[in-house]
Amino acid sequence: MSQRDAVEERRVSWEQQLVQFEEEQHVPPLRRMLQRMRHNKLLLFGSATGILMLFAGVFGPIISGADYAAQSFQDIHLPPMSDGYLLGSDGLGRDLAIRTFVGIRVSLIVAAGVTSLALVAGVVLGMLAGYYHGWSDRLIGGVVDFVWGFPLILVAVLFAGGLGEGLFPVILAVGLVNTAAIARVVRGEVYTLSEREFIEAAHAGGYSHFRIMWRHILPNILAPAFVLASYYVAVAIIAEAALSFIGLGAQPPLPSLGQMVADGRNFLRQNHWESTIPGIAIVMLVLSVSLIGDGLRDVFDPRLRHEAKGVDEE
Amino acid sequence: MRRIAGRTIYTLIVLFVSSIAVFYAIRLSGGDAIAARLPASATVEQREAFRELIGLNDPIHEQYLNYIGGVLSGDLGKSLTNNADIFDMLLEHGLNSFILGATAFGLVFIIGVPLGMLAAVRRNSWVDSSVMTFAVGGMAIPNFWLALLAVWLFASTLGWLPSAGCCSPNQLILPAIVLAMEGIALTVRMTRSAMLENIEQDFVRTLRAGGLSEKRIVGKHVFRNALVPIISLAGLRIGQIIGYALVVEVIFGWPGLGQVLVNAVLRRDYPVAQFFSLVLITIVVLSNWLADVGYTVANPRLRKA
Amino acid sequence: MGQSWIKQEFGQEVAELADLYQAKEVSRRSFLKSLGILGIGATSAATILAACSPGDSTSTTGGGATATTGGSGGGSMEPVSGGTLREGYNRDISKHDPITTNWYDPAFFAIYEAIVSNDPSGATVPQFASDWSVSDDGLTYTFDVPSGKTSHSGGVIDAEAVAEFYRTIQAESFIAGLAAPVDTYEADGDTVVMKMKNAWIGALGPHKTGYWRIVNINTWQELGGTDVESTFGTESADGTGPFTHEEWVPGSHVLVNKWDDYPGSNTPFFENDGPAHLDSIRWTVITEAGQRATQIENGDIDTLIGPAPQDIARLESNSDLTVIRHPEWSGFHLSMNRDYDEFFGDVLTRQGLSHSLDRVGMVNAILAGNGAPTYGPFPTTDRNYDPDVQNFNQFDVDLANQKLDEAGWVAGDDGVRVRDGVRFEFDYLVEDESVQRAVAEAVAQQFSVVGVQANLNVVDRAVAFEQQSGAGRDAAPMSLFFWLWPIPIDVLTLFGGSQFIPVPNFSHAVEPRIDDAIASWQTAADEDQAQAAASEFQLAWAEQLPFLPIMNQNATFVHNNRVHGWQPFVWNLYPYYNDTWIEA
Amino acid sequence: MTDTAPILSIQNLKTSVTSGGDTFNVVRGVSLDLYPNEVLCLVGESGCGKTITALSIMRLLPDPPVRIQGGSIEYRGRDLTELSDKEIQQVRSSQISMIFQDPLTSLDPVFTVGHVITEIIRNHLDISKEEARARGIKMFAEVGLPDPERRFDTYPHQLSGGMRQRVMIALALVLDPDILIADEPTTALDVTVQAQILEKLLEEQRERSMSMLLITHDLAVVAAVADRVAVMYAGEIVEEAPVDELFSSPKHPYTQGLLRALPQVGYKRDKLESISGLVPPPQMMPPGCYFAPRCPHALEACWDEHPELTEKEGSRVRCLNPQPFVA
Repeated sequence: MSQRDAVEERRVSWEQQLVQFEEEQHVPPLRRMLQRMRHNKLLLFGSATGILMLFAGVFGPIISGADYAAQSFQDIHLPPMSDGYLLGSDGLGRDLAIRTFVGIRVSLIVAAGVTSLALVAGVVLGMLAGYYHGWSDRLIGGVVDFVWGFPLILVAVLFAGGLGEGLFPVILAVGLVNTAAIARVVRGEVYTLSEREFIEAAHAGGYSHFRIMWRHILPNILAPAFVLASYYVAVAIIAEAALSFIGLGAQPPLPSLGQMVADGRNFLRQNHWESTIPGIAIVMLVLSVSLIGDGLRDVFDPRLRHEAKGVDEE
Repeated sequence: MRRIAGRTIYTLIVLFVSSIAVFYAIRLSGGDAIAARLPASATVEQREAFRELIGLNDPIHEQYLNYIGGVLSGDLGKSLTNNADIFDMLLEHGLNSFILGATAFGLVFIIGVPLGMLAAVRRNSWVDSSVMTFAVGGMAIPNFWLALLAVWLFASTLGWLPSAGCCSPNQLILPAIVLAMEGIALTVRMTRSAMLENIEQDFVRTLRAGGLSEKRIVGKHVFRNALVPIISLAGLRIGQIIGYALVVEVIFGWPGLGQVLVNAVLRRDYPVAQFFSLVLITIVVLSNWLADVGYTVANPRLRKA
Repeated sequence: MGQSWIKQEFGQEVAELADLYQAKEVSRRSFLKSLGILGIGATSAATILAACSPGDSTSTTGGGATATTGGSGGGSMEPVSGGTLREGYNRDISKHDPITTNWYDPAFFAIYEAIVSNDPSGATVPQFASDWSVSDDGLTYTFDVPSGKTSHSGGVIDAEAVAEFYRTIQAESFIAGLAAPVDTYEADGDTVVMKMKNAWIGALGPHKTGYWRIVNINTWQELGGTDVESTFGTESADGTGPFTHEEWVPGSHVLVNKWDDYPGSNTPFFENDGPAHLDSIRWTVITEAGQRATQIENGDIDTLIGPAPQDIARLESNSDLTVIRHPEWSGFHLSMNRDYDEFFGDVLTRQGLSHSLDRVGMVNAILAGNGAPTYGPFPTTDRNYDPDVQNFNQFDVDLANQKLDEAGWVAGDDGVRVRDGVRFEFDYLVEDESVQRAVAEAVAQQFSVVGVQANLNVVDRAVAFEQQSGAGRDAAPMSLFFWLWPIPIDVLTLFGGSQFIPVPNFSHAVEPRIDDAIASWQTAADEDQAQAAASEFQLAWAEQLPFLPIMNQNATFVHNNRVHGWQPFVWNLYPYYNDTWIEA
Repeated sequence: MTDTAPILSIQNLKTSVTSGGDTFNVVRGVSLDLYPNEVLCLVGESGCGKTITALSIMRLLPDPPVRIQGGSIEYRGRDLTELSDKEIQQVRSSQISMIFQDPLTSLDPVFTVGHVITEIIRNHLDISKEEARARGIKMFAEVGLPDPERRFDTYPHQLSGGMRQRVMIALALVLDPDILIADEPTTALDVTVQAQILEKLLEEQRERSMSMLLITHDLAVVAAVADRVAVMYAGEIVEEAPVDELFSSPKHPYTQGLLRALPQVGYKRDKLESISGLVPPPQMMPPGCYFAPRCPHALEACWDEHPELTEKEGSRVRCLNPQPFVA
């Protein structure tokens, strides 16, 4: 074998080694994401809690089969683990477990309603404002800034005033505030996006505004919008609880967690679980959702790390 | 300058729109101030006279114009429930709210910033984990529940602090901490991540190359840079505290603006409810504006050369 | 029960009788009659009566809270002057104008005096008047009002001023109907002469309430009278009581200060016949139920009216505190708007609904046992309470279903009853307050058991009143309310009388039997007639059910043992503050 | 020049990076001497370890993940790698200074430039604020900052890129160090400004009789300013020579490749040549010569034996089979 061939052979075999190494190092994006998810302990913890709560909210009422309004004056203020009352009973002898499950369900429904409302409206408004600049930006931006800076409770009280009590005005009020929050971020994203080359290219290509927004801008802002939305689920849950605590929101006998905390507060000294169990449920819901939000942001969009860290800062 | 002028005009527009929104919402919420003022069996004539007196019979836009005209000319009117002068009420309850709010606001930064710095400096240690657990927990606990737990633990069970009332320092502690909690948690998180973000900046290397001690670099330069977002968003904390005060003041029986507003709404005491809502909104809008200014002040990059 | 001192003092026979009375086996009237037969004098009879009012569980530690002496506990201690009494209060503060207020709160007992009042035995004693008498025909009452007395502002309050005040009530007060049989008030020298349209045994009752507490009518007129812009009772007040109005902030607190020129009271059971011991009294509204008990335990307040029921047992076990409990003159009632004829028009349906309610269960669950079920309109404490109402409205789900079946209601597919194509489903209004909401939720659930769907509509107070008080079908189909007034029959005539539709007869109920009973009551000249009228009123109510009675709660008062001479008792709604002092 | 003792002597420096659980060297035994008054250029592609080497000298490595694993850095009889944090802080700026690539991000945005220079001066010298200020202004004037009195109280964002880099130079030189390390000081600047800054750096170097280690990838700069050049590849020095020698007669095939890739005024070439292949990943170094996979002259021995740096015609070169340079 000549020197040249020998060297060539070494080179080829080296390059094969390199390729093999690269292959070992290379992980498909989806796998990498899953890997990152698996390594993110907070995300795992949050998801586990979240699944538990989701299960409790969706299947809890079905499995236990009891009626959340059924009362028994013989079985009032029972502590958890009492016979037939897994989590005890309240002052009217109603099963706290089933009421907590239904309360979780109400929280989840409100959170889902609020978030889908906020996500759709926020993305559309933010996109319009960020894309068109000019007066529509100033108008939408002004309204958004206005709503966003408002104390949520004040908005909800005013809404309940106009629309009456119940879940609907709560969803609307919280949804409005969260819409503003999402629209703000989306507007910022679209601002930067619309100066990027491919958008300019699209303009040059004579595409319609709608097509540009729909095909080019929307896909690029969905990820940050979803990550952000996961934060606002937490905000929505807390807001619903706070509002039902002060008597807005779900009307009795439909239980909601905030309402249960409020009812139980007069028994804290004697039967604290009537308030602490729904309270813990709220904390677990919020915690799981915010950990999931934190985790998703780290996994999908590390760039958002600093923007979304304070939920309502940016 | 233009930025500030624009912001001022914007603020005025917001206030104007808010005043309309508040005016209509409170009127739309049903109920009647008559219940608060007249005996249960007041005659139809008496009720009519009362409506006439407080202008409830005028078209609503006229009522609004009359009202806003009064406010602009300095006549805030009187409470429908007890004839109290609304300006006097504002002074008295405003002071209480100020005491509570300012304390909570102070706590947010006095506790939040050092804790956040500590977590950043001791990154990935047990100190960091504990502080961050506290911060995550602090954001997840709704303040109304925290208030109940605080009363239960510190007032009812341990008896260390009064459960409610105004306005001794002892009575201030619980509501102020509860009011501040979420702000503290957010500030801890923000401070920590801002510190960590800045500690990796190029300028830190320059300062190190300049021979400055690590303590000085982190304690002065990194901290000062990390403060930019914290200070600039301080205004938003004010708005947040005001929102929460509506609930916290009621639970702790603290006679501030929030409690008065809630009472006034319940009684349909229109002049009080309207004016106090507007006051709170004004403070929120001003503090948002302050956040803007704060951003400029804290961040020399935004100051025009 | 079986109070040993009665046995000691009056013998076995009286003690047994007292037990029977307390167990509601005999009526008050027959009890008093029997006492008379046994030769017990009126004063002693009153003492016995007070001590063993049915269901009356009186003070738990102080024992003698309803005894006739004014002092409490340590009689050997000398009262100390000065200090502020900090009193917690469970309800919002009413306007301090007896004539135009909706209800009245404890400050009325500090700022104002009534012409006569109840003593701890329930007997009528003079207060602002130095003495009083009634003519044999029962048509003329004479109150002695010696000259020389003034109000806080220095205005002369002589017989003429009092008479003028009473005439103003007749003309202006919404609640004047409580004393409808009164014809005229005239001053005659140093006396006020009250002429009746007819003899009426209940004539003095209203005059002991807060609404008839004496006001300097000149000040009242000057400050605006009935004008809605009047500042009387809000910015200032002018009465003759030992304390003067200082500050009034609804939803928050009331402050009164000692009136240094108070000439002393004519009321015999007060030990202090000069100005008050206390410098001032501050009532704080504590809306958070759990906070009330905590605050008196922590020493943030000295006295408390209305702790949350579930906290009472704990307060009783606290050796620093004394708890005083007795049935309250009040009750939870459910209106059934008759203009929703399809639901509440027939008596069978109303009775069916009533039998579905487990009143005892609700007393135990919601009031933690601190109360009593009511089967008729009156609380059991009432002088004219007729135990026969217990024959009605007992909890019996089968009977409830049977009555509803009989009324033509048929169970629908989803369990809700239907009649003539009308589903038995309606809005049920309740004020947003924790106990009321609990009662409403409990009631609605019990209705659902018998196939009736009541949809709760929880609203705040301003809205509740508006939606309760509408005419016809503008008023809510059903609403829960809690009333608090010290002379039940007179108050309930307003709720049940057909001329008070729609307010406060929120049920819009026209019941001839009840109207007739009211008429007999207001013309009852002696105890027998009064009892007959009251019994008929109660039985008619219990059977016809213009409203569904539910229960009444105990009036509960707590004081720190450093507080002396603060004595709430069953006959008056609130304590007087003349004798109250606080250990230094 | 080689007669005098080096002022800074790096011996067998190894610096590692930890990533994803693996630790691997990125500087693999660099030995380098810096002599008084000379300008030494360290040249190489990005990622070859030249900046890490410079940061190692200053002990400014971001630790973790980057850490000195072995070797010594001798300065005035002391081994810098052994110094305590406090001691190295004393050395920084007063004896060895460094300026960085991006003058915008390298300056603290929330303090005025005057504040920072004052702070650095007073950190090392016990003088009053006023004296420090005077000295700072003087320094600003010296580095050619126009209107230094006024500039003293401005924030970095108010200055142009060139002015910022002058400020950086002022910060680095104000304490009169023996050695200045400049890491790509002109890369982020406009072309017109680049020359001015280089000019200024050289001027200062000459006036102060200090040594300068200039890190760059730009051979044009090297040709203009260097006394001596060291070429780095894959974490080690592959060739070291006086500047003229290097440009006229590069010995290492990598250096030759670099020079071939250089567009030269006056020459007209058919095409600009580039070095084929890629730098191997740091975890996967070839067993012999690191450059072997890309080397046009590689022998089979090059795959087996790692060459040492050896003297050859006034240069030191790390190659088993050096070939004459053909442009």
